[in-house]
Amino acid sequence: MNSTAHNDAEPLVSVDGLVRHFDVSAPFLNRLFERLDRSYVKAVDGIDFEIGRGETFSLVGESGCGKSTVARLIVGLYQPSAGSIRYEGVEIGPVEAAADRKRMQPHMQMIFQDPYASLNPRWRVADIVAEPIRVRGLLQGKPEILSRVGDLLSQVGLSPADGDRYPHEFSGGQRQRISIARALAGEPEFLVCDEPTSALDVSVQAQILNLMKELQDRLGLTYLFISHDLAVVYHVSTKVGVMYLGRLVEWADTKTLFENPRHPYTRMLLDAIPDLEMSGRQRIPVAGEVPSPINPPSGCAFHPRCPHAEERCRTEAPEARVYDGVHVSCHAVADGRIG
Amino acid sequence: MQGDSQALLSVRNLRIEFPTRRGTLVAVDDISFDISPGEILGVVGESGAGKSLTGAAIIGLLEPPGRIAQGEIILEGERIDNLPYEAIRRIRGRRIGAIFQDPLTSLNPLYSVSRQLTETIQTHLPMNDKQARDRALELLDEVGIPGAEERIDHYPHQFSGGMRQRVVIALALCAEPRLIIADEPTTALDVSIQAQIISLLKRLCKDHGTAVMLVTHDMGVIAEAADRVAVMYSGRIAEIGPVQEVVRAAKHPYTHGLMGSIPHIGHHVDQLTQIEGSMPRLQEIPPGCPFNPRCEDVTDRCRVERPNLQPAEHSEVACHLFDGQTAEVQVNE
Amino acid sequence: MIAFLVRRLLQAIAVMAVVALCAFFMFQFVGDPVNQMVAEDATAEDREYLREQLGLNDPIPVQFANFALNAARGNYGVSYQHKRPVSALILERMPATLELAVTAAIMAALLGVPMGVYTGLRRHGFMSKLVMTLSLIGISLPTFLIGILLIYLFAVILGWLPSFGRGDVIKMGAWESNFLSVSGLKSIILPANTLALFQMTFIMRLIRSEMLEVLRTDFIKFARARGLPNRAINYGHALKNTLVPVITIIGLQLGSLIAFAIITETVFQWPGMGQLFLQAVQVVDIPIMSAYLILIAFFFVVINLIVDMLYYVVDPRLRVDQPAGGGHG
Amino acid sequence: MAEQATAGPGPNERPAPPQTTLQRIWDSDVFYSFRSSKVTMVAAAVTAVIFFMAIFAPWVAPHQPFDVATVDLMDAELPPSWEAEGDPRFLIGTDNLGRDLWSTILYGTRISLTVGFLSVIFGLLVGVGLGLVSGYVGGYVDAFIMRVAEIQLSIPGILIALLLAGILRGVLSAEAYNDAVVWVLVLTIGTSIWPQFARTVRGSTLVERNKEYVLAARVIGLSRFSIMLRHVLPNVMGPVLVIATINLAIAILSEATLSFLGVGVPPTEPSLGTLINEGQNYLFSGLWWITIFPGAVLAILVLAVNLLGDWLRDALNPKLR
Repeated sequence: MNSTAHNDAEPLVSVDGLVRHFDVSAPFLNRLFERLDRSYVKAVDGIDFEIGRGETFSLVGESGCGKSTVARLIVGLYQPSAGSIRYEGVEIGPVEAAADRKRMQPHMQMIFQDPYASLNPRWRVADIVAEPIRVRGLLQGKPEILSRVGDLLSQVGLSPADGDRYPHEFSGGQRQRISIARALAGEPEFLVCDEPTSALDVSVQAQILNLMKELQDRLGLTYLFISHDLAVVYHVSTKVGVMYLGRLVEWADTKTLFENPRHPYTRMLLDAIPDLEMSGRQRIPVAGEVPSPINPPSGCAFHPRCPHAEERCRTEAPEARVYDGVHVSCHAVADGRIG
Repeated sequence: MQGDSQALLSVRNLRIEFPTRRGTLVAVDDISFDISPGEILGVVGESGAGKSLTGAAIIGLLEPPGRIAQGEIILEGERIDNLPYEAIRRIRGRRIGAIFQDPLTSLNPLYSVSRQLTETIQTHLPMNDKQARDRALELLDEVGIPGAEERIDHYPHQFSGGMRQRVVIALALCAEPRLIIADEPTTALDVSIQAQIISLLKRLCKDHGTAVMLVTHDMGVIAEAADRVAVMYSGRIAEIGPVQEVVRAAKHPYTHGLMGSIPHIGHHVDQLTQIEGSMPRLQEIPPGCPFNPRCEDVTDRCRVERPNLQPAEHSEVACHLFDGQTAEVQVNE
Repeated sequence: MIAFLVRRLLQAIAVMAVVALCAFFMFQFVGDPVNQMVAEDATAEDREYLREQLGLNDPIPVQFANFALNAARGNYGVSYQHKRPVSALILERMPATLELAVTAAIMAALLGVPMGVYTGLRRHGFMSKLVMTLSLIGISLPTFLIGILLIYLFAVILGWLPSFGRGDVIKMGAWESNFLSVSGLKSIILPANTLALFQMTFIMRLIRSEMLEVLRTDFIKFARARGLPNRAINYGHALKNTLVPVITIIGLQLGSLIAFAIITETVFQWPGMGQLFLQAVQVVDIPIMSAYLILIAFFFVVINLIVDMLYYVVDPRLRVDQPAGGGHG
Repeated sequence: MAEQATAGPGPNERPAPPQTTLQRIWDSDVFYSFRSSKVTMVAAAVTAVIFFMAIFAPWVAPHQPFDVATVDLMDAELPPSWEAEGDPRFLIGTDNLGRDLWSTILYGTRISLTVGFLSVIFGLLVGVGLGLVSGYVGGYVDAFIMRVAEIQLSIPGILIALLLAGILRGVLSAEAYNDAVVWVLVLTIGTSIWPQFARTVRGSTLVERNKEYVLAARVIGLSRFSIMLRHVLPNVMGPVLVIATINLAIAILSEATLSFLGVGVPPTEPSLGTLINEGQNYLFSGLWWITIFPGAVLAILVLAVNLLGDWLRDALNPKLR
């Protein structure tokens, strides 16, 4: 872990006006003959947030809201169309380019969703876990690397002897542990976790969540946690951001957000979760579906589904405003119509 | 537990096997349950517990080499697991409908929705083209597709995910079956759409008196929709009973652990309750109670003797802790 | 739709241009056309005069433009070997090849498609296994060997059918046909069978594997769960979904029939374009080789365009341009 | 490590002890499907025998068919030894030049196999390389490579081979052509099969490229080249193996066909195709063995290789099981 003096108040990661558009235009001739314009998926359309050291910041939202794109932008798998990502105050570009990215990259690692696709099936587990050590040249010599791999495997609850096996010999939960061991091998301080438990069964999900929490406490890790499951997010996070169609509609402390959701979309999401308590509460059925991010609604993208929408919401995109530490982008909240 | 006479569907000692080169795998092992008319039975379990196979066996769509090795499936008093192909085909769609997980792949991309609907209607009901189309329109209307008149001639790719699942439900309802097997009907959908589809299913069942076997891994969906729930583990039923009782006061140590491992909004805990290990692969199911290696209350007896379902309060539980008298249980606790 | 067609047309033109370029370079770099055309004792002036006449001293791009223009007009120069215009030679021989290829194609499709469907549906049946085994033998026997064996059996041993040539052909205008005389009909049996056999096994195996692929999909499973009769599932839902790949491959196969005709024509001494081409290759008769290349490429491009248009008929996902509607409500 | 995580897997999860590589192969599904298919085992045995005899032809063959000193024209056109006029020295007879047919076939198979193997290796190297680059790099590079492959695929291989052979005949002198004929055949046949490799590898690469293990390698900071070579390549080799096997059969057939058509191996050092071509002329005079035996060997060889290819395709494609 690098020991440069940080200002504790300074966020570890800060994201400013981050935008990522994907060009999905029809081929040139179609545009010519069918009078189509270029079209873009506005996967991430201008979002800002900060992650403090040691925090778990979660991004939550329905499929296609752009949460995974944010994760990939931060680890440099995509290049931002606009905006900046700063790590310890240093602006970083994509993985394969800028020198700053190269310098900061080792501090971050990623854990992926699909435990079956995230490990190379042709490699032994020991080689998989050792890869970051070899690539970064953290240790020299086969025995040193092997013993470090053994340590890492023990840390995630596997046995050092498992290094000789191939991924297909493990269950989904065990594979996810191997993924975590690989991520830890690079000695990161910041872990980006893209739906790390959504492919797992609930009982295994609990094991992985517990493991992640334990590692965080022990190694002082900072997490960016991507999920569509509000209950999981509630359990793991210190702060939560809610995304809708490429925008961050609300972000706040976990407790505040869940106890007192302000944005109508956050309220709707919370309302849609099946009620395990069976309190018999009357739920308002949620109307409509998420529109296509290629052609999002004008103004506030949520207005077609919003019970509080009025004329202004259809034309003008709301700015994020801060209310008692809660960042909300909503005209109705701003006008005090709801809140 | 209902008597056979009232049950719409009754599964008796069902056993499903997969012959492989390393021996025969028992994917579903001696399970029995009933579904009453109009009832929603949730079947919950982790992947590989055998819940989907049970559904497939009931409609006679087990994929070879899987086969029913033992047991009976009785629909309205008639045994259907040993029927010839043509007879079971007539039951499918007519008396038992089905809904699958992924609405994207469930519909034939080359045919319009109207063609797929009318084809199914005319297979089972004596209707001419006009009548079939009218019925198709009614169905689309009923499952909440706005502008059915216009959208009926569209192709599946022109519908969104949630709308497609509504079309799939309409297809399952074509001939007003008494029972619908819904295999993970909401898993591929977003939370907000999930809620819509569940409430639609519930409404339709209430209106038509259709029973549903709702197969899912999502306890939340079960809690929301089901009347009774069967919890499956390693091809067996661990616990079956009214949903309130199973969710709030789980008896089987597995169900108990499972409920504890689900995070809840509003109850902050530092660590989730966790069941060590994971469900054994089919070829590694231990003798005795399949849950014994992960169970905290394991006894020597659990390692040799398989527990059978026995009544406990309003539920039935397959656990030696609940053997015989209820009194003993209380002593143990 | 228009955009799609225009793009395909542009691609077709690009392909033809590339092929023409290849053919042109054959002229440029393989042998000296002047040497082929003048007498042994021609003087240097004669040669130079001919060079000038042929435009061989022009800049390369100009030469290529002339070449392409001539090719488009059907003017491919004079064969070194036959000393006759290539276009005339090819036109003369085209009917023989086309009759052979079309007969074989029809036989292959008529037998191959139903057999493919059958073996796909009854994967584990005895007949299916038998047919599959036979088909594997079919694709393992080289075409020329099949031809030789057929000749040996039906011409040499049994003496039922002629072993070579077209028999009596009857002229209808410029077209000489096999189908109007008994000996012509008898003559085409062996070569057409030879040519059809490989194509038939190929089509059959393709349709079988496509059927198997489609029968595994969820929508077929869902169709079964709705209780649709097998006939509707197999022939309505499954077969239609195999059409796109099958059309593609059959289209391509039509072209390869023309190429395989080279072998068949050689074995049966069938006086078609293939034989002409093969002789040209053996004596490096560049004008015929390049003309044949361009002709075949043109043939492929046309088939590909037809195939692309058939996609539109089959697949609604290509037909309808509207995006998926959200359906708010 | 002192702080062993509490979240350990249960005892029932522990898989069997690690196997040796040999055990792993023997126990693998692929090998099991081999062991359980008699047809495949026979095909493999036949292929092995033919390969062996071809490789060791100089030692296995009873005669030296290309040694002019040992060939006697008096022995020409002898039928197989079991026929009335047969000669016990020549098991399956002699050809029109008096060469022992059996020995000639062994040497011919050697040439056919050499050309077949080299062509496939050539097509494989070019095709896998271009396919990998095409799939992983994408963009214009991809578009260009794939257009070329498509155009070439739409023209039958045999036609391309014939054209290339014709052109090279024009460029090279007759002598140089005959000296280089094996390489010419390898080049022409290899050229006609590379697009299949390229397209398949590209397709698999596109799938693998977006799999999370490749993303993980990128996050770790591995270079593009290492990712392609160390991560993607091993995972796209399955279908390559299948195509290689099936194309070995096709390449052998192509060589035979080209030689039969007279643009392949010359009669002085004949391949199976050349032998069949030569023999064809004598078929009408009743000298059936000169054609039939080389034809049978060719057919059996190609059938065996095709059977292996079919098996491999099914064994590596778990969906079909």
